[in-house]
Amino acid sequence: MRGSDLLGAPVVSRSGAALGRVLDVRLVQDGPLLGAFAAMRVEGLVVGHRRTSARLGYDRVEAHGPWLVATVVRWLARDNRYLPWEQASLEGHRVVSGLDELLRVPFIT
Amino acid sequence: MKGLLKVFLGVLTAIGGFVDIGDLVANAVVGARFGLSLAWVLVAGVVGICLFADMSGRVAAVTGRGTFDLVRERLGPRAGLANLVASTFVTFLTLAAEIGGVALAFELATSVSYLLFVPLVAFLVWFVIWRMPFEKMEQAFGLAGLCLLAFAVALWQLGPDWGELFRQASHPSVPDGEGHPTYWFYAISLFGAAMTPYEVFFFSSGAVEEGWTRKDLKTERLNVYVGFPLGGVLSLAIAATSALVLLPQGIEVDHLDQVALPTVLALGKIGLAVLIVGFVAATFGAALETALSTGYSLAQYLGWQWGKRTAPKDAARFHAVVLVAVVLGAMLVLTTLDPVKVTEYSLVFSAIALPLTYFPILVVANDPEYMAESANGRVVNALATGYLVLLTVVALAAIPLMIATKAGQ
Amino acid sequence: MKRAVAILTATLVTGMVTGCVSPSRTDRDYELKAGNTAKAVASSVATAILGADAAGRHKATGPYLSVLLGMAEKDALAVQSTFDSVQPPDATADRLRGTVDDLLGSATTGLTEMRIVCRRGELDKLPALADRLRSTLDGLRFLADHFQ
Amino acid sequence: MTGRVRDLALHLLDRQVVDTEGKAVGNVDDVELVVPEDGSPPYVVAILTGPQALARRLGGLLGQWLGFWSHALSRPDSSEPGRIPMELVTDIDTQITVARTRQELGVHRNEDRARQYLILRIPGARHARQ
Repeated sequence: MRGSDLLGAPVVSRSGAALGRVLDVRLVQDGPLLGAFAAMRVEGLVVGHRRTSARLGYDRVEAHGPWLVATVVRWLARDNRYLPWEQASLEGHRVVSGLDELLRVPFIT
Repeated sequence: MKGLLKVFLGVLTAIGGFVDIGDLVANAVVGARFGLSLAWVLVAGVVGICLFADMSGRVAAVTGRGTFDLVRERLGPRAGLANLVASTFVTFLTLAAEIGGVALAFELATSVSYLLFVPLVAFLVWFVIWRMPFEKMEQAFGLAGLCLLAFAVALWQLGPDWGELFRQASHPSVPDGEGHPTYWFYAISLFGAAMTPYEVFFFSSGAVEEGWTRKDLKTERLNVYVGFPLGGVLSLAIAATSALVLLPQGIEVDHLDQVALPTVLALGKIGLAVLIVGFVAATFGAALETALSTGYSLAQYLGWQWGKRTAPKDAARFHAVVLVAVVLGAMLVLTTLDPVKVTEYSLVFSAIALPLTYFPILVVANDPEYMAESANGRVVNALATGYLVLLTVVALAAIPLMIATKAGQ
Repeated sequence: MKRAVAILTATLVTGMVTGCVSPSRTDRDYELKAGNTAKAVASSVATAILGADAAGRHKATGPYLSVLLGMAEKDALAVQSTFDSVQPPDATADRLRGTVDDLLGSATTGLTEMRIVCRRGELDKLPALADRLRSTLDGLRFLADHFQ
Repeated sequence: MTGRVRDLALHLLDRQVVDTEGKAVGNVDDVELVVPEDGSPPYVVAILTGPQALARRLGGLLGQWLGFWSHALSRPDSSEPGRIPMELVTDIDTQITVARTRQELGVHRNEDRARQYLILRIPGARHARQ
């Protein structure tokens, strides 16, 4: 599987309601050892409708940016939600969510 | 003295941005038509480019990353590609124009048709990039470009009523016989030219070429605050000399020879000789800047090894792109397309590239993961946000105004 | 002699401006074109005169003046041929065309003479030739001012 | 024990990869994930680089166009993108460092071509001018 298979994939609930698309994939570096480092394993998916809102880096606590830009980007990202990987299953090109109500996106600290 | 030699990256960048062939003529056109009533645009442009060049240079010094690297990283591959296509097109058109510009300057010195010089100029541009060390290159062309200060000397020799000039500059108004759309078209052209994206591509990549680190942030700042205001002063001097000499005569500037006319009248043959050296240096410098920027932005978008510092065999695709750009540029000029007109139309593509270039710079210059304690301060951020809004407005207004005024005619 | 022609022209033109008021749509267009043409050629002539001034005071080199005068001539000829290709709508326009053509003719002839002399290296002769163009310049400016 | 948290698009994709000599290898155009049989979460095993990988991320007509050309140009070599196993990665920061030289990684065939057919034929290509 490639990263691009996950990014942009539609996310639906079990009842088939559209929840958005995968905007980013949250990784935690505690997987199996690969060389000197632990592998980065998938922890969850950031789900939303606006592609640019995730990759500008305003969902990190310490990123402040110019006030106006930060405010606008955070406003664009207001509907972004988080789907923990254990609640997600891949069906074809779609991601099916085990939760009907997604979680708030946790800040990366 | 050694410290002074370090400012030439900024000087060369600014000369390539402010007094390249298109701007040499545009500043004279504006002076001859609008007097100094558009001087405020130059001031706004200088402040804007200082802000963003400083950010891009700071990011380059701290992280070793060129600007286009950041563009792709923050905008993603698609929007990054849109910017790449638009800005490479502007940069390439400008490169073609500069090759023609150097040839036009040679024509002024010899009266031999500029077209005959084009192949020679193209070869020299490529050769300098291929063989001349980066520092030597920026010192040689930056220093020779200072010959354009002849415009300032000429202005002083013409003995203008300084109070009147200052009044014109500080109380902008649209002169009689000129329409508001034309005035605003030129305002946008000057502003866009001052902030043209290849300046930050070149400046930030040049910072990497020079191996600047966090320790060189002072040098970086010095480069920005010496280089770009100097470019602005040169532009103003050109506009002022033509406002004094050509405006009263109702002369519409179309050619490089007319740009030189006020200085020739004021300073004579020596002034002319110095000016031609300045023209050659500035247009040649701009040709180097644009040729390198084409390579820098493409290589950075695609993750290729780039730079003059490495042997060409280790940055093969980068050098191949530069070579191809120079050859194609020369061919474009040889079709007898007017080099000055070419730069006027590149404005359209510039408009798309402006916000897409400066937005990622602003975002990364604030990113603590990259910048740590060198991130932007509040004042810079407030100003830069204002400029970003302005740039977006300019980008949206540029194309309708260009069509409405038939590019300022 | 040329000065006399110019003064006569100017008087004629004034007469036309004040006397014949028939601003039909096409007529007005033609007048505007005439005005813009005059303005553009006036710019070329003024450039050449300034160049000749520099030559007279030994301030400019031969190659530079050669480029300057060559460009001025080329521009003026281009404008002239564009204007000549415009169809004058009526008899009034015909008269205007005649006036403009006279001025354009003396302008381009004068510019050509200057270019030839310059390329022969006889820079000293330029100021005298430039003086002969001044009346033409006045005529062109007059037209440009009235039909803008 | 929790490891460092990163977002794929924000921290990994589109970043510059450099080799042990500090030379550019390519961008992170995509990543390869392995899905373990036991149902535990997928993890990143390799960085993919080169136009074939980029084409898929661009998507649309543009992606197809790039994919077509990079495929056509890469023949008779494999049309798979360059692959750098995560075992070789020594640092992930604003750029990603790998513990091999560009030659050893062999992920930049087009660079080799540009060098072989154009650049090395011009005198002076072998020397850097500081």
